[in-house]
Amino acid sequence: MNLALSDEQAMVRDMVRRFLADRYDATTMAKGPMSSDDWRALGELGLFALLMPEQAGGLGGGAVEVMIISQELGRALAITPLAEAILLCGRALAADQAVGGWTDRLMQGDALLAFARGGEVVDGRLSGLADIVRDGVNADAFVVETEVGALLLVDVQDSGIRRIPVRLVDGSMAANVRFDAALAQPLTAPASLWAEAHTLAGLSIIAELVGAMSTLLDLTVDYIKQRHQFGKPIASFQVVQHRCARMYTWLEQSRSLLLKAAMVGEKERTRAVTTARAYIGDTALKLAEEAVQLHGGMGVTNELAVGRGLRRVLLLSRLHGGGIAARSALAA
Amino acid sequence: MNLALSDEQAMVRDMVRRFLADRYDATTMAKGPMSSDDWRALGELGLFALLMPEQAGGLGGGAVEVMIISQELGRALAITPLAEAILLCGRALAADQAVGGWTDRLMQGDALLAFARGGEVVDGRLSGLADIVRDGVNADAFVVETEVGALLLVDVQDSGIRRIPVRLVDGSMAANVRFDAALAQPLTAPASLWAEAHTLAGLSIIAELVGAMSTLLDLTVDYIKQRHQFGKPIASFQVVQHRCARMYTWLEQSRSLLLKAAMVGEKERTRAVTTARAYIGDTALKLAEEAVQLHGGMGVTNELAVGRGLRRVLLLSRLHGGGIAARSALAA
Amino acid sequence: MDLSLTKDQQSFREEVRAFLAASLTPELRRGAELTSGVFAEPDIAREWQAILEEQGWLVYHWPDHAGGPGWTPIQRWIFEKECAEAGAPVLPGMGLKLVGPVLYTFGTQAQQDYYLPRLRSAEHFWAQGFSEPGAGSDLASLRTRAVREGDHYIVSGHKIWTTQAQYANRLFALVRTDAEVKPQKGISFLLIDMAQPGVTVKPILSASGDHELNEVFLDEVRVPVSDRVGDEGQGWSIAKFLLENERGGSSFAPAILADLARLHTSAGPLTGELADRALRLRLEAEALEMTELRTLIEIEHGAAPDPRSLTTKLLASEIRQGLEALAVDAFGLAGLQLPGERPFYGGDMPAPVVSPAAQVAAARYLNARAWSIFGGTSEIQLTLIAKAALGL
Amino acid sequence: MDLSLTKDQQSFREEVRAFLAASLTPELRRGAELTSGVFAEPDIAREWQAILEEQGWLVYHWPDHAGGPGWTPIQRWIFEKECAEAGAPVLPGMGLKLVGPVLYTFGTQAQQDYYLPRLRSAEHFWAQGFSEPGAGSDLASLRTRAVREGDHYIVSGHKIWTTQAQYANRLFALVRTDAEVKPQKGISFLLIDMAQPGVTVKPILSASGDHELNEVFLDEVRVPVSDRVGDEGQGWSIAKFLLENERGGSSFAPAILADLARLHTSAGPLTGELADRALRLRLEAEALEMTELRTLIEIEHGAAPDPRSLTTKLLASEIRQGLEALAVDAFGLAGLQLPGERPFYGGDMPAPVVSPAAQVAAARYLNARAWSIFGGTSEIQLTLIAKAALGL
Repeated sequence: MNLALSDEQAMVRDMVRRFLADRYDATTMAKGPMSSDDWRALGELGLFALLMPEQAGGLGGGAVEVMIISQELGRALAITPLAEAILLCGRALAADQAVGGWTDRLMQGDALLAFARGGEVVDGRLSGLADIVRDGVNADAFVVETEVGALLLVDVQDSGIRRIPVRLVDGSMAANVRFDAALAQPLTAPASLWAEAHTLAGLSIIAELVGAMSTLLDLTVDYIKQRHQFGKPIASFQVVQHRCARMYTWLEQSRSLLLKAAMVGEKERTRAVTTARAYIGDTALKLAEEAVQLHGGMGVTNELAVGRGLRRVLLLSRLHGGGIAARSALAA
Repeated sequence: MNLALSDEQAMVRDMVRRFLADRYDATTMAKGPMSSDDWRALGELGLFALLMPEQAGGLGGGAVEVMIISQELGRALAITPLAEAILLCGRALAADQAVGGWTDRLMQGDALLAFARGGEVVDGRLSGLADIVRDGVNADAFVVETEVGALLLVDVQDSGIRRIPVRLVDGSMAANVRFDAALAQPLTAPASLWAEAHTLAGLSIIAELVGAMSTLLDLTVDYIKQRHQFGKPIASFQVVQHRCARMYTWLEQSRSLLLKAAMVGEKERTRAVTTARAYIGDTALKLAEEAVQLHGGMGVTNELAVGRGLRRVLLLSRLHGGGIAARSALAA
Repeated sequence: MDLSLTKDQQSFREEVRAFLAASLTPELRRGAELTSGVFAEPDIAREWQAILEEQGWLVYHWPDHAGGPGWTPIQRWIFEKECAEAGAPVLPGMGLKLVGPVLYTFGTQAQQDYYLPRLRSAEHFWAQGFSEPGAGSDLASLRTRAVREGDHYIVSGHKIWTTQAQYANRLFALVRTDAEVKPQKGISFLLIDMAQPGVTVKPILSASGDHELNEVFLDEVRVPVSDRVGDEGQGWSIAKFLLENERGGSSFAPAILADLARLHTSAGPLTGELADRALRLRLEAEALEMTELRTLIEIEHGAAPDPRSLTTKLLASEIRQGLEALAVDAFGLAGLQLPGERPFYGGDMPAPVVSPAAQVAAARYLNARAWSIFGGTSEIQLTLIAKAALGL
Repeated sequence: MDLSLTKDQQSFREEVRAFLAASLTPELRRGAELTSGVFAEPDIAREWQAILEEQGWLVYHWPDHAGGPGWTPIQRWIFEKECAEAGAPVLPGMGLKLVGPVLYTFGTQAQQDYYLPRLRSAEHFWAQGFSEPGAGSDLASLRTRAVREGDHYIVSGHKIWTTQAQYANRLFALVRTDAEVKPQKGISFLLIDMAQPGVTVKPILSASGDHELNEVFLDEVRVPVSDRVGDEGQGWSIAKFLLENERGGSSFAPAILADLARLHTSAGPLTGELADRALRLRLEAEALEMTELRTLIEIEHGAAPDPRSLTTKLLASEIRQGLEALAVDAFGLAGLQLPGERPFYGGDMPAPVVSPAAQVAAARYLNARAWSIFGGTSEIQLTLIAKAALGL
């Protein structure tokens, strides 16, 4: 048993952390989706290639790499499509040499892929609706899982695609997508790879949540040490101390389940991710709400990272059905 | 709309309160079931007759009378069989002149009746098991609802009865009862009366809980004002103040639902009692647990009323399936 | 003991129902349902205010000597409950609930004659200038100062958390008129015309993107001495009156119960954990309704309010927050929409996914976080309860 | 990063499993399952202690120089987890976990030679004399005094909350040897023979009816100076060592997880709210297990314990309390039995309704309330966490 990162992993973590620290602070965090320039820069640093499987030309980074990178993104409250574009769509493409162009562009941060569910295929053409496709507005192509479970790639250049933008609570732009006999290229990702994709995407999201929790707690502790009420620092009130201590226990318990999910054997990982989401889905939002409350009036404005962080946490904690769906899955 | 008690109701409340105040204080509360002498004395004061329907020779007291008497019993943490012996069994007997002797003895506090569920009747004789019949050890007769819903009266003098004592968490004595071809007298209480009996018994229990909650909060507030820790009265700690304030909100919210259940029209009462139990069942125990916690080490001993009160609240809050069953019923 | 309405109260309720059925248009109802902030937006509010004034019920909570309909506390409660169940817009309270009662209680005849009709006609739209940066709930540390120059005060300072100040043309404000005396003694209550040089309103966007709050900067703003309410130095006690009036004024539970019922309609039947959360919220809300009603009944019968009345803001905040969180979850992914456009019932809104109720859910959730912060944080409420109800 | 056990650790685990399968009799297992208090009763404990000692694993958490088996932190954890899953009795910790480490760390050679073997053989049964009435968790206000007379101390005072003192023949106690110096400086650590005049043990019955706690009155009790551990005035720092040792010493989660799994067996499949509560407790407990393991792994790799280790007692208390409340509810009315007889596995017990596990549920629930009180209340834990982890 060993909790230490390898030298390579530590290097990646430090690199990502430095990259984000240069771009995000309490006034810029979670102000909006990461710019495409920054996204491309992350691609140029090799981050996406690291997370892609080897058969797609990536470095085959696994759960630990997903965790450390996602946690850093969460810590900076960065709003990126990592989980879906790289981990889901990337793996969907991985087995198909014919779409190699997309894979390369994806890894370089040059192309953005979005994941959609819905529609059916007739004669190689996809028709149907997919609501609230995350990052669907700016996507260059869609990976689509049809109603019967077929995987397809659809280029947005195709004239059979209409997109209506839907702004989400973290400020990211989803789309309602209508496919109207759009040309669709079948993808052949094996079931095991596709299952792994979902597990890693889930892991990425809970890691982002844990990162965000640690930032929200840090921001809160800083705030209450500085601010005064009734002539005393807020931090000197016993009730406030205990609430922060409670937030710390939530963070550490969440981190524990995250670590376990990243560290267990592959066979146990899907269940461990579900277990972690069943706890973290609720706990992250509770922590974010407490952080806002302890910031008082400033907490509910758009001025401070904490209010915007609540929005990001609300979104992430509800993805994939959030804690509720995870608990249902565990109870079944 | 009017929250005031009638003069008669206020008189009854004061009488019961005085009676109990003479017998119970923080050192004697909840030490064990009320003595049969005290029970008889309550009967002699006319309390049970007040709660019996007029066709049984009682005064036909209704929901408000049940509430005020039960709340006083709860406030004194008195352990009595009121809900089942008087409200349930009493109404079961009410329509049958032939059992008039029992009704009178019940009202005088001379006889104790217990309510059991189980068994079946063949040729006028009851056979079967009834587990954990509350107050079954000392009962002089049982009102039994058989598996098919028939109501019967069974005298413990009958040789076909075996009882094994089961001590319950509040110190009261239930019994596992085996009926072996015991002579059973059919009872003819009409369905509406029997339904009312259950509703009033349920109301009695939540009223006892609310009474107990108010005592536990009072005891706690007294305790924290007197005791010191780290050189300060416990009551001066902000965390303690807030927890007591929270207990107060639980008490007042519980009292509100109790009052509503006692005051609504008869048609709405069953649902209002279920609604109140759905809230109070959980909230009373939570309050009792907090009271114990704020008493520190002394709270978990048998020395103080608070620890014994927790036992009584545990029992009452779990009767009739407690909050869980009530919430199920409301969700259905 | 009796929970039933008298015959008179029943027919009063029927009258209110008939009025609401006739006067509350589908547009107003829709506007109210799709309001993301605390108060209706001005277009909705103005229309509803005119209808109520026409009916004579706008200032239903004012005593008859001040122009109110002379209703009892129970009548007011019936009216509020019916409005909530019918889904009527919630009018901004700064004029009707806050400065109105101050004016008819402390104002001169001239002030009443000038201001009350304009408040009722909505010619004046009021904002509340109490809070200042850094002061939190601590009014004693007020720094906005008013210096007397002849028959004017020259007012300079910085107010914050000023709800709907962007729509307001009048501001009632606490200002420091005397820096020498004990902090609470040197405060006065002024009525300030916002349409003059030196008044600057700066928006504070909420995390939801809603523009409800503002900062108001006062830079040597001139206020006639005749627009001071009460004496110099009386501001603190007028503010206390106003805040107590605000607190005791209205019931929270009816709106919560009505919104909870509406959620079951708009989000469809809830199951599993969601059904359990909805049920627990309903239990809390039904209890709160009776907790509020107990105090109203006591007041109706002439008693002073019990300390229990201090619990309702705390409880309402928590139930409201639970309700809005439930709504987000009940709509699934569609509950995570947050358009940048406003208002939600307006023509600029993009087509909603699932329904407009889903589209507004996240904004309402975010704005509901403010319930436990403004008007005395939940922590302050707990301290007040501990003191008043338990002597701690 | 790696959560898997090494080959050696895996075979160690197999060895432990084989030992438990062979040595843990059904009677011991049943005794453990039907224990209502914190520690096994003496009849059970004595038997299990002898078996462990024979195996060489009794003092598994002592370093090898003190007679321990020289296990690493991960080995200890494996052993504890296997014991919990197998349902082994929990031995009283006053000797093995508390005074034992004090003796081999601070004791003289003579003290170690005399006391350690007798501790291991259970000839000595130890009780802990720290708490005093009114002092709560505040050791500095200690009032039991020890006056030097030649080569003895004459000790008088009143200890409270003394677990299993009714079975003990030895007491380790904090006493005040110097009233002149700063409160914390005047405290010494004594080993007291309880079988002598002046020692009186008075039971404190728990609300459950269990007799676990006692008061111990010391009235001019004679203690040889050679039974003082450490120097005069060193008692405070020895106590600190002992308490930190207690805290960092063992994991809470394995027993909780094992009891939770057993509840599913003894109470049958849980549904509805009960299933939901069970699941949430399991999530908390699985997280706690990993929280504890993280610290152990760090220690195994030579790091100092992280402040996160301060969270485990608080969390374990809450999960344990939730678990015992769940058990009561899971058994329905049968979960409300509370016989007056003890122990629950004993021959005097009345026939249980449903099962012995149902019969013991209420007692375990009541006793579990003590988790958040003794050994530092949950409130004190939160204050410590705020300070150590967050610098508040």
